[in-house]
Amino acid sequence: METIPRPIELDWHPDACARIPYRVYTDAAIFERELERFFYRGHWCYVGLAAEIPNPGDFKRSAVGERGVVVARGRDGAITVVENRCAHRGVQFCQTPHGNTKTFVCPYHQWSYDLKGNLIGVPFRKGVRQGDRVNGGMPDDFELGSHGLTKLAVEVWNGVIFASFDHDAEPLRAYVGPEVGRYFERVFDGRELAVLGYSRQRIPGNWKLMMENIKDPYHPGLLHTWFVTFGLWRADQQSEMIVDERGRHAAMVSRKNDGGRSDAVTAGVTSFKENMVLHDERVLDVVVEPWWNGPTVTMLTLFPSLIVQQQVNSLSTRHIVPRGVDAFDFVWTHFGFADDDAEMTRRRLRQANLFGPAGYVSADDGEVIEFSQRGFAQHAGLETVCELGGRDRGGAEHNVTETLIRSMYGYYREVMEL
Amino acid sequence: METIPRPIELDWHPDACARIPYRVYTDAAIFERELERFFYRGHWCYVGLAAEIPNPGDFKRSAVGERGVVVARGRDGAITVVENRCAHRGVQFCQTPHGNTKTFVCPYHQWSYDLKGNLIGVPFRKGVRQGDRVNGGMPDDFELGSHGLTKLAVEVWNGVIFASFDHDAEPLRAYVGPEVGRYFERVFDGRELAVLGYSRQRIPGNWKLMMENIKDPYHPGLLHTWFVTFGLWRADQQSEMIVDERGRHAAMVSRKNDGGRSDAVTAGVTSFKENMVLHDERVLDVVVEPWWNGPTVTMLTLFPSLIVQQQVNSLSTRHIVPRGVDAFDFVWTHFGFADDDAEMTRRRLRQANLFGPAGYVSADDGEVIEFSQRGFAQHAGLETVCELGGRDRGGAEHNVTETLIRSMYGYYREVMEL
Amino acid sequence: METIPRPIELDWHPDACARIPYRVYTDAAIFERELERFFYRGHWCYVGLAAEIPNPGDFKRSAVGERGVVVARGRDGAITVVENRCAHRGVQFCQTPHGNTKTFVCPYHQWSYDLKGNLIGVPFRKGVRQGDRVNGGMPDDFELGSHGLTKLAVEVWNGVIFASFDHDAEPLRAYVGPEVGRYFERVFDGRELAVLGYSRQRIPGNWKLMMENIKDPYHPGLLHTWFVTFGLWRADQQSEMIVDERGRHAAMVSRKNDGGRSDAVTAGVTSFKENMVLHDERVLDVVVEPWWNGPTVTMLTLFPSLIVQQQVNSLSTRHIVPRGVDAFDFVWTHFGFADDDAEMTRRRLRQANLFGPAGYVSADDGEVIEFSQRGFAQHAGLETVCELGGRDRGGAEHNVTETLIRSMYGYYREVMEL
Amino acid sequence: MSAPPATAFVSVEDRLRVEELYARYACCLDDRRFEEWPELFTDECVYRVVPRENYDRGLPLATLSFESKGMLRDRVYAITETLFHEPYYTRHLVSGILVAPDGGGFRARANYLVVRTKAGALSELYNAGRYVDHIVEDAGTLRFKEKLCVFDSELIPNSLIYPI
Amino acid sequence: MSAPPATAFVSVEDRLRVEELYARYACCLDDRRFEEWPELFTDECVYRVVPRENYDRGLPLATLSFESKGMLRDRVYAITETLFHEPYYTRHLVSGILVAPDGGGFRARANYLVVRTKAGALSELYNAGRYVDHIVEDAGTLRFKEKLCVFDSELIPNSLIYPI
Amino acid sequence: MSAPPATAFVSVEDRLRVEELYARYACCLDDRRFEEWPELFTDECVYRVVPRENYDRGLPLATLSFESKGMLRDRVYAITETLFHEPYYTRHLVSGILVAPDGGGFRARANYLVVRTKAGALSELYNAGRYVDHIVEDAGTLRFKEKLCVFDSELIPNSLIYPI
Ligand code: FES
Ligand code: FES
Ligand code: FES
Ligand SMILES: [Fe+3]
Ligand SMILES: [Fe+3]
Ligand SMILES: [Fe+3]
Repeated sequence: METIPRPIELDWHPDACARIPYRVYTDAAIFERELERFFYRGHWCYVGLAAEIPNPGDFKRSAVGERGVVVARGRDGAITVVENRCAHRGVQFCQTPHGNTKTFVCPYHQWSYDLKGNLIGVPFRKGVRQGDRVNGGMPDDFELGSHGLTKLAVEVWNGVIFASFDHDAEPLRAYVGPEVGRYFERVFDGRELAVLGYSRQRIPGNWKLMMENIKDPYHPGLLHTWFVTFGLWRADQQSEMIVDERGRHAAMVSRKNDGGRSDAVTAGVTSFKENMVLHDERVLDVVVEPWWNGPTVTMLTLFPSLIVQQQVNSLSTRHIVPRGVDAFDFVWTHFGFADDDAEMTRRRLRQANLFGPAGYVSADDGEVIEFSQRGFAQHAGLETVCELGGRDRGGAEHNVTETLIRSMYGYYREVMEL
Repeated sequence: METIPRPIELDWHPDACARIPYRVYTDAAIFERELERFFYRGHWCYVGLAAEIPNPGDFKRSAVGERGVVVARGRDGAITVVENRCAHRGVQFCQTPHGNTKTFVCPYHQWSYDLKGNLIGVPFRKGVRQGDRVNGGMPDDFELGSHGLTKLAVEVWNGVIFASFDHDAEPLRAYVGPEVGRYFERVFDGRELAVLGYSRQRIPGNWKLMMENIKDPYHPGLLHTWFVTFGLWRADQQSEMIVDERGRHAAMVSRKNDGGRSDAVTAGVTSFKENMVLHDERVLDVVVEPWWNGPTVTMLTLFPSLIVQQQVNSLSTRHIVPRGVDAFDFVWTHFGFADDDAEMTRRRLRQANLFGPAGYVSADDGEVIEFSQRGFAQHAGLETVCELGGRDRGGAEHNVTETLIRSMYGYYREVMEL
Repeated sequence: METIPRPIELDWHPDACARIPYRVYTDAAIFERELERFFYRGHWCYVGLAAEIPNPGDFKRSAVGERGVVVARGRDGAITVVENRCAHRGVQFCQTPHGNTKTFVCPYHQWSYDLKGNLIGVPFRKGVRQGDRVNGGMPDDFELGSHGLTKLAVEVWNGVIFASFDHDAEPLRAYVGPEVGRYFERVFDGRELAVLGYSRQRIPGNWKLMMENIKDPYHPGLLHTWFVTFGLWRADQQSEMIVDERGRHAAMVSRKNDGGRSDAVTAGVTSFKENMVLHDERVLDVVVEPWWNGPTVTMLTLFPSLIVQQQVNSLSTRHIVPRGVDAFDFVWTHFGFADDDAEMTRRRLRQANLFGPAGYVSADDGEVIEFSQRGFAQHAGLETVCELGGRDRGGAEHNVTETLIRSMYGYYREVMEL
Repeated sequence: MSAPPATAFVSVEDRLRVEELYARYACCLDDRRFEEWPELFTDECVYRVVPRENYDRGLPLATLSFESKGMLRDRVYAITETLFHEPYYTRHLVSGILVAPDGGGFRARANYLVVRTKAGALSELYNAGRYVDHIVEDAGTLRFKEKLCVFDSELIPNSLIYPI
Repeated sequence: MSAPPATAFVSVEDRLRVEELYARYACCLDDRRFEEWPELFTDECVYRVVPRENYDRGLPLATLSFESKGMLRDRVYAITETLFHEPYYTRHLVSGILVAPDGGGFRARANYLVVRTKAGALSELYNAGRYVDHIVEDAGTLRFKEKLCVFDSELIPNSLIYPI
Repeated sequence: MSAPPATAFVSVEDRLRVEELYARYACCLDDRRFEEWPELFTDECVYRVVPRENYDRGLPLATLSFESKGMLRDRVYAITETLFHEPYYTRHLVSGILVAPDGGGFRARANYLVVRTKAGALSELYNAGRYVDHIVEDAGTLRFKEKLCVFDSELIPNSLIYPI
């Protein structure tokens, strides 16, 4: 049921991006504006991988913001994205998660569309002849051309599919920018991808909390025992925080070390387990891949809808699909490369135990996001404190900082006019 | 939790009833006004069949809009309808779906009412004598007469019970009008009815979508394989679309044919299954009943709450009970006639496999309504297109038209002032 | 999802406290104001018993209004109450219902607090040394002192813990007042308490309905068969209705009689079962305790969050935790005294069968509250009638009255400015 | 039906065979091997899905009412070919099986719960009720001669497509 | 109670008799034949419905605590005659029955789930937990000498009227 | 896996032993005796929790994928020591167990439902699916050599901490 959200009056001190009002996580009016300005206008959203629909006629259901879409590959091999909503009387016509088809047929009255979204058939459009008269049909001035599905702009970047309801959005590569794009192309360099499977979770927190989580290099070495103990991610590592010029996208780049005790970064850290040893270490059987060129982990946030993960040998895209102001679906697509050998595939699958809704270093991210949302709900008037590493924005040469979060909110305030 | 709905500003082009804004299906403020103006004022709503409460003292729970009511038969045989809400402190006092009683007693403080809703007893009204003093009790000016249950106006038309919170509503027959009333009396001609049982479903879509569904003769031959394949309902049939003068009520009248292939109406219709044969045809063992006088199917919509179905030998009333702007309960009461022989009763029950939440030609109506609601939720600003058979309103001599839907929205806009 | 509540315009006739608009039970805006003015400002709320956290370091989760709090006993034995919300980024840090700890550590970034809520540790506050440079850390002007948990004011009255977000609230004893305080100290006279266990229910009705229920001496002898039949509570008893000077708190005090037939109070009362006998009477094996000094039952309402029950040998506190405008959690803590012998403890536990979500005289209270809420939802514009014993406020020498409810709404209107 | 006589009169083997029939029934439906479903019934059979309300009040209307294996096959055709619907997974939990001998066969009843899961949505409690069945020996195996699904969940969440 | 010893020590027949007792228990409650419910207990018996929280913390309070068949009968009277409530259907699912011999009788435990359905409403997950029971031979049949229902669902959706 | 051959080939005793293994499995998890959980597996074992979507489409990704008792022990350490989460109760309901002999051991499948209850919250339907298992004799008792939990509930309500 739609309701009118509280009018937006935040007294948010100009450029105080180091303090974020709880209200931006709980206010329905703000959320509606976010959908409008981030998900439906001027931005590109992730909808899938080209490898998921390899053949002509293949399609899969996906989402842009709260709108269902269908991603399909036409007979010409071109990928198209249309909204999953019939032009006649609004039916969400596609109910199968994925498949192969020549046309989209709406079940209610069988209006049919080609994969590009053009209306190609309307039953009884010219009426039905009965004896000497013709019954009904659509008006003479009814034009198929003006009743197609809503078509989205599409860009495919090295196998990753992005779509936008806004056909005037700036080109995708410009939208992402060179700083972060460089790391995007480090993972997606055009090699053929091999989809390993999906994980899905519904997280009862505002969608931005997940963006923050992956722009927050402070928590991994503190919340995640495995990271700090085994040195996969901790404060004493050589890291780089990269951000695009507008502050919306980011890359957290780091290099694992050997873990173990360190007065600087493990003293008094309750999640650090000095004597922890695995009974079976195959889960952490890391093998360096040539294309890494150094970093063992790169976590990209492509605002507003995508996270790209490379954690040692585990790779995934993570799709953020908002579900109201206080929840979102988080869809993981794990992948490898078509030329991985069986050994490497097994390795990626084993390391997948660290990620997803049950993962050793990510199950608790969902938990803390849920607890944050509960905290915000308790006290409408307050604000979070994001002052680690100072109060300004931009990149950093280390991970002891919340600068990427501040950067995102700098951009956020600009677009949201808050 | 009550919330303030978005103020109603629809830019709905005057008399463009061939285009319906999604907003009317999703906006809480519009829904509140619908309840007020259609369900609680100036209209008659269905609450049950007299045959459900044959004996003095019989009662059943029912609903008018979102308000619970109790329908009862008094000692004098007269049928009364009262709101299920105690005048004292608001308790929904009746919790048994049906039964037989002399009075209604509220559990909380035992205020008691007769079946007409008059307050007849208030414990300790005159206080309680203790020694020489009298403790408490109601004030001297407290009048039983001014604290009865809310009574509804009631009209029983050939065994069908209608009620209204508005005692100034025009008489029921005038409200329905002669055009549709004629078909109402074709089914309900005063014969004694025999209730066969109930089906209940909760459909996650706006209540008007079900009214539209039964004012939409376009879809049956396209969505419902059984209709088009076995000729129970299709575009090449002799049909009549009847509407009352205000456009709110309607009758879809048609005559089955033999089905099978037809270039005009089955070519390219994916739901048509040319070679489909039933392994057991008893489900379609249709026998013509004398009172049909021709039509094999008549579907009546009595705005806003009732659908009356005659589909060959299957008969039912379908009660629409809204549950917020985006859902409604749909209560089916299947019936026959007291003088049906066992064979005819078995036939009606077998044909009931076509209807209800699992029915061969109605389970999918609920599904498409759910998908429509989802489509509307995706895109607040858009509108549906109802232009089959033109853009005007009124009846038709065929079923290749959406005129009945346009007619309903003509009336809707008038009353809703939208 | 937060939504803007309907602006508050009640036409509530000045000082007509004998009529209560349904709207106060269903309007989200009114509820928000109630939270603000009753639960978060100027009032004291119950959070637990000192006996639940007997040892230094013991803590338990509790709630004040809709805010989660943690109640703890410091090393010095002093009891503190803090909001369960991290000062950094809002995480509800405490997820275990009860336990023992030296500090509170937030899982997300390990900020740590002492039990008083003072921030005592922020990882990497001074940054992390890497080679010759120091990375990140908090700004130099960051003060631990200004980033503690939200601390509540606390008062412990003979073993019962109250807290307030408002440090300027009047002292607890003055807040409760002498009239009702006298009865509070009758049960809680400083003796050591023994916690027997918990019952929890979620009641789908507005929180005030439970306050009303325990300020309503009218219903027990009518709704509850056991009370009227066995004489535990009925209209012909010697009772006293006590209220504080502001009308918000109350004590219902009464003395059991032998039950049985009585023209005055059982005639026509359907819940009275003249011939009812228990197959096993141990459930009602009442033994008078010296400290009663007469009354067999005293039911206290300490507005807005606490009910204290003494029903013969059964004792409990009942904590009201609102869950939106139309529901609340009701948490029962049954207790006895440290010096009870095994026999008395068994007796209290047996009599506990009368209380709680399944209790012979309280399961139906939750039911009628649910039915009231449903009634209110049906008809926004109406009001309840609370005129038993007149239309004025204050105490009474008997129980045939709704004066305590009127008194509460007198106070309610004053504070709510409605 | 009130509770059947003690199953003591049923041999251990027979009891386990009945339990297995229930297990296979749930298994073929939850695996979506719908075409196997009619094979668990005798040619002449009754399958009815009945709201408890109608059952208790002696009203004859059923949500689904089939009287032959042919009708079951027609249903399978409908759910796979003709009834448009959003596909969903079902998961049947069955417990409290009571068995009593009856002529050559058995009378049995059991409690069931069906969980529904739609793609991309949370699992939901879909339909709960009891089976009241007549089971017979048929060509060396046990089959349902009569199967009644009396469901408590009278308010059906939109539609009921697959067998209960 | 930690898991009992292997049921291998219990004869197949006894195990099936225990299973049947559980089936009859659920059957009589879900069929609303409440008056039969006390008959499944011995005259001297214990029936307790306990929040897991109290059980785990060693707190003695129970939601319902009965100590004789008489008290069970008094409860039946209350739910049928004196406790005003909105009627609802229950549906008990029981699984994972573990049985161990104990003197003449048996110690048993099982997981249960109770689904609640109110008239005109959707079915809802109502109460989940475990049974921890003592079962004995009594006049040629098995009866509960002690039955503990330890429930996880500590936050009860309003009220608990019928036995678990 | 399509339904296994008739369990008639499995002795009554073996069938009951398999049922008991399932009961003990649920019992130790729901009682939170996590350290006992790995002991129900053989040293060389496979435990996988797999979304039905991946399973049906032949995609190898699992939500949890362990290949030795050591990995199971590492998981127990994680859920008790390292994975921060809001604690919750689980309740496993298992039914429709089908058993077929396989070499020295058994192939089995069953339907399961896991109910989750968090402190102070209502119980919720958490995860439903089927077990597809390989069970073997191991040191005189039955253990899981392979256990697959294929779950319908693809959209996990936030996190999955404890074993299914
Ligand atoms: S709604 Fe799609 S064809 Fe009519
Ligand atoms: S609320 Fe109905 S008698 Fe008091
Ligand atoms: S949110 Fe609590 S430490 Fe960061
Ligand atoms: Fe993380
Ligand atoms: Fe239809
Ligand atoms: Fe009461």
